[in-house]
Amino acid sequence: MKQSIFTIERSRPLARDVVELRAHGDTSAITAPGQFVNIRLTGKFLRRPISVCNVAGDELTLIYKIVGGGTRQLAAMRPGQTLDLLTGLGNGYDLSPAGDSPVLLGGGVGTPPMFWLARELLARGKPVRIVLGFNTADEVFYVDELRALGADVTVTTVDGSRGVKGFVTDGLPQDYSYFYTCGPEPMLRAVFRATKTSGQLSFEERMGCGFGACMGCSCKTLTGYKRICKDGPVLRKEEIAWER
Amino acid sequence: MKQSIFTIERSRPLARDVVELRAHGDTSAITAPGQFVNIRLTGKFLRRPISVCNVAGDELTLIYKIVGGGTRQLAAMRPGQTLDLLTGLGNGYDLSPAGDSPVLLGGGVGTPPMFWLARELLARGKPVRIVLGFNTADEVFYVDELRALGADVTVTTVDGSRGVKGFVTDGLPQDYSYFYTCGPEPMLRAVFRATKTSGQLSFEERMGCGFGACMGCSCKTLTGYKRICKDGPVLRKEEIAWER
Amino acid sequence: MGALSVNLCGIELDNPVIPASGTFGYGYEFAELYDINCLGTFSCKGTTRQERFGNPTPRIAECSAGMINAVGLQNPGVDRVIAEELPRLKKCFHKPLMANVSGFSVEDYAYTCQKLDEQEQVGWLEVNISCPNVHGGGMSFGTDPRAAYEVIKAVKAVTRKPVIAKLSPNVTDITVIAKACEDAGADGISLINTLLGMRIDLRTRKPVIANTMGGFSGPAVFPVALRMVYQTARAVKVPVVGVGGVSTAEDVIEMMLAGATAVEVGAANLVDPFACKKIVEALPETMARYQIAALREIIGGVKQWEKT
Amino acid sequence: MGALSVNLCGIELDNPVIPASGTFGYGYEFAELYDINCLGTFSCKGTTRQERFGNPTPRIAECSAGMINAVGLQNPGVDRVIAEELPRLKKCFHKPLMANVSGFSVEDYAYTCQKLDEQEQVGWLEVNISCPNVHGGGMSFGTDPRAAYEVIKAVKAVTRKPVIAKLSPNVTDITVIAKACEDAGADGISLINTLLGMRIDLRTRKPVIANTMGGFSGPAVFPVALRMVYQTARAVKVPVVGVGGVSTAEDVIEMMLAGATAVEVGAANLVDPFACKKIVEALPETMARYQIAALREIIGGVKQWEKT
Repeated sequence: MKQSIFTIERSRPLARDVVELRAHGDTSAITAPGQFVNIRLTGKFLRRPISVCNVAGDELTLIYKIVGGGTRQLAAMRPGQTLDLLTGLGNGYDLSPAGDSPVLLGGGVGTPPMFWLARELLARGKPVRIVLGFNTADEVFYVDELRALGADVTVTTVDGSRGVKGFVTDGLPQDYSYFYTCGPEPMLRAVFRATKTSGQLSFEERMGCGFGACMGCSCKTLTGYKRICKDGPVLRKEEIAWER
Repeated sequence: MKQSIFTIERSRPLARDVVELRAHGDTSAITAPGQFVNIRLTGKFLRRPISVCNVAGDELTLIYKIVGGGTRQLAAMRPGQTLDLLTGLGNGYDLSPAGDSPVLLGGGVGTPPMFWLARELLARGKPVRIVLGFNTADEVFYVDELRALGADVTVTTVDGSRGVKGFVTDGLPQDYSYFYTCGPEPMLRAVFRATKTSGQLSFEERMGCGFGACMGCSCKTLTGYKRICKDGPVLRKEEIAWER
Repeated sequence: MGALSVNLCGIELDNPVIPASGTFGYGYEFAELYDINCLGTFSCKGTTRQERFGNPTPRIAECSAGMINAVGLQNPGVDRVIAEELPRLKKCFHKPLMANVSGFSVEDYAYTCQKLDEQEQVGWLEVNISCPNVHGGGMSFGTDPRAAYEVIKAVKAVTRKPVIAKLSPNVTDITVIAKACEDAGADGISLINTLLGMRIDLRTRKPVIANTMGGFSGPAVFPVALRMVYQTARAVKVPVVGVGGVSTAEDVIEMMLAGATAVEVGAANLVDPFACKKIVEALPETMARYQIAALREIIGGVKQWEKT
Repeated sequence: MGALSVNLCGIELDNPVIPASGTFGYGYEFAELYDINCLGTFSCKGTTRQERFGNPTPRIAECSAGMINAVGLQNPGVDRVIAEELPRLKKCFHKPLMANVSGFSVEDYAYTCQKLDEQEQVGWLEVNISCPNVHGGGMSFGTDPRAAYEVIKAVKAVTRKPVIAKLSPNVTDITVIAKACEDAGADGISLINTLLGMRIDLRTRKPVIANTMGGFSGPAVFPVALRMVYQTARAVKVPVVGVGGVSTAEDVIEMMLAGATAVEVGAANLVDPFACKKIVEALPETMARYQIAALREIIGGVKQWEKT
């Protein structure tokens, strides 16, 4: 973990209430896709955790949804303004067990971490299939960016207004070597049940510190108590304490 | 009273810890020298009251001393940034009893209100003598500006490093028709005792609202309880409940 | 009945927004700025039997997200309030007024409340029991259930209008005090009054407040106020007025979900004189954002987590 | 003896800055960021007799100038703390540690304190009496002077190291609890623990915290903490440790002027992991600004206003 000041380069809306933020600064502590940063905002007490979408040199890309006062304030910030970030938080995804045909499942704002993850897998010569789930067409984002990487992208929407009608799990391919997923808990539970292989799931929880000090985001796993912010946010399917 | 947004034009240091701020906005509620504005600062709860140094059209000049976090933050603000101000607060000085040879006595950051007051008196064809009191030469400010108006300015410093050695009262002329003063309470008490004529004194007190609602800055006078922010900050010598 | 209206002890309010006592004077300063009839009502400056100057200055201290005040109930006394303030107020405010009363003995409270109860402009009596009980050794009436009971009982005996007991938060169990007031006949409970706080000036090494300690209020106290409103609303049957750190329409709705029938806005008035007007104006759009058709329907509407 | 050093219950601290229990884990997360030996000491995660997972999530809520937490004393239990945490901590922290202990019965407290008292790394035992007393009907030990007395008495009977009683602020009169602890033999008093607070999510209409209410801390509570430190320091003879909303060197000095011998820093660690290091480094220049030659000389040094 590092605390450093980032300078905003660009902030642009991607979809309804979804914003892409590009900023540069010391990214050296960010080591794996699936990690997150914790952002301090003037007038807010707790930092706001946002998962890393991509890192290229000193350039960091974040995608977040405007859900409250903090994110609304962040969305109002302009290029040149600076952000106090804690970087390199969380374990991130482990790429080693991916196998030869991994599938990535992203739900809503669980999509961003899939970008860097896909890039890394493709760089290792693995074909990457991505299934994205949204409620409606106007929520969809980053499909072109992911295809531009060379990934095979399937879009699902609950109302069928774009792509396959249904949930992420309805876009799950016949066979795959391993899965990586990120999204809201109901979706994670569905993926947990629908997947036949092993995989890794990235969890969200309300956090205090974001670096393992306050025990604010603990959960019970089959391998003991875990802090989502420090021992997670990525957990292996095998350790998750859900009914199988 | 009006609540309006002012835009900073210029902010420059005048002396040790003393800053002159020039901003433009709706000055229509500011009707008399001796009034003050109440400034909202990000991250501070209570507004900061600062006396008006001058008003020219929509241009407002304030001079304040850096005494704590709030004023330090204000001093760090740059041209183009905006301020939320409550304007036209306080009664201000009454010019009618000035007579033909008024004397103005300003101590430290009690000096700024003397500028607009002198301008108004000079505009009414009255010769204006001003005595300014500071601790040391490096605290002195606005002498040239006041002389440029056409006022006769005497400077006193406690350590004699500039002008007359001593207090404001040591610079008091032989005879004068009336006095106007602003400064720290010990100086006001000294002026109260040293002056032979009637006059008006401007008081400072820690304020809550600044517009008469909270009773945070009340004082006892010979004419009843007064709110420094609303019934003051200017009180007539006759109503002040100090021993004569 | 509008979407914003609520019923407080039998009197209909156009909306639940009520400037809190001590932050709105007798209304004139604000009436110069906007038509204060846009408010549900307002709680006037705390009135006592005798005139009071209050505490020495400084009476005010800045804090993170709040302030401390130690005004000490400065007011002209009930007789002059009736002779001077109420007639003057009549010109700019045409709704039932909440008359806030303080005292230092049971007799004080009864005397002052009886006189104000007779005033046709007065809709409710808000009895501030946070004052020191001079006959009870200076300990606040509001921290002793028996003393609280006695005050409210005595006030109820000499008044006909709804009596709202305003509670101090500086107690171990707020519900004990609230129940004592309800048992004594209180028609409503308002809370919280200020938390006892203190600041020290590092330069002078003296307390910032001449009175050493004072009442802490502002957004900083909102979570404590909300918790006590929640506890009290579940402990008593009479309506609860939520007070403490409210400064936005969202805060008003959060207080009502916790159990408040109406909401008082205090310190916010001092930093933004238009705060209450802005809150009233922001309520409809804020209600829409959270799918609230009528405010009266969400009172105490907080849902519970299913135990895991 | 450095200008920053203070003596807390017979043990010299290089400086009065102490990360508060529950905001610093067992120190490792912070030891990765800086040498935590720059601290006076730190108060480790609250330890109980048995392992605890704590409360369901969400356990955290944002507030103005503060936060609410309802972690619920998650910890591995005293045996594993001794077997695993202390040896691991030994590698990165070489000063006497403040061991924070919680319990749900008098026996719990005594059992856990006795075991930790035997650990050579432990310098002080900080006994958190804010927990519900399961045998006493769930009411907090810290809100009942008799229960507080019993806990401290029992702990003192089985320990040799200085015992510091950590008090809850959710009481009518903090000095009554503080005196009860002193009478029971407490060597010091630390306060305040968190204020009981609550927030509601307007979208879900549920409490933000799954446990409904939680402990409110952060700069927002500083004026209440300072007031209680002031009251307690004048009521007891043993040293007082000031806790609550401290986030700057100025806050540390203000707490010491109010009567604190040492100062704990809590929530600030969670938003700025370097907070304590920055405070320690800022102390010398801040002392110079306020003409303070040695911190130990300003303890309780607040001056009084002459009565007018």
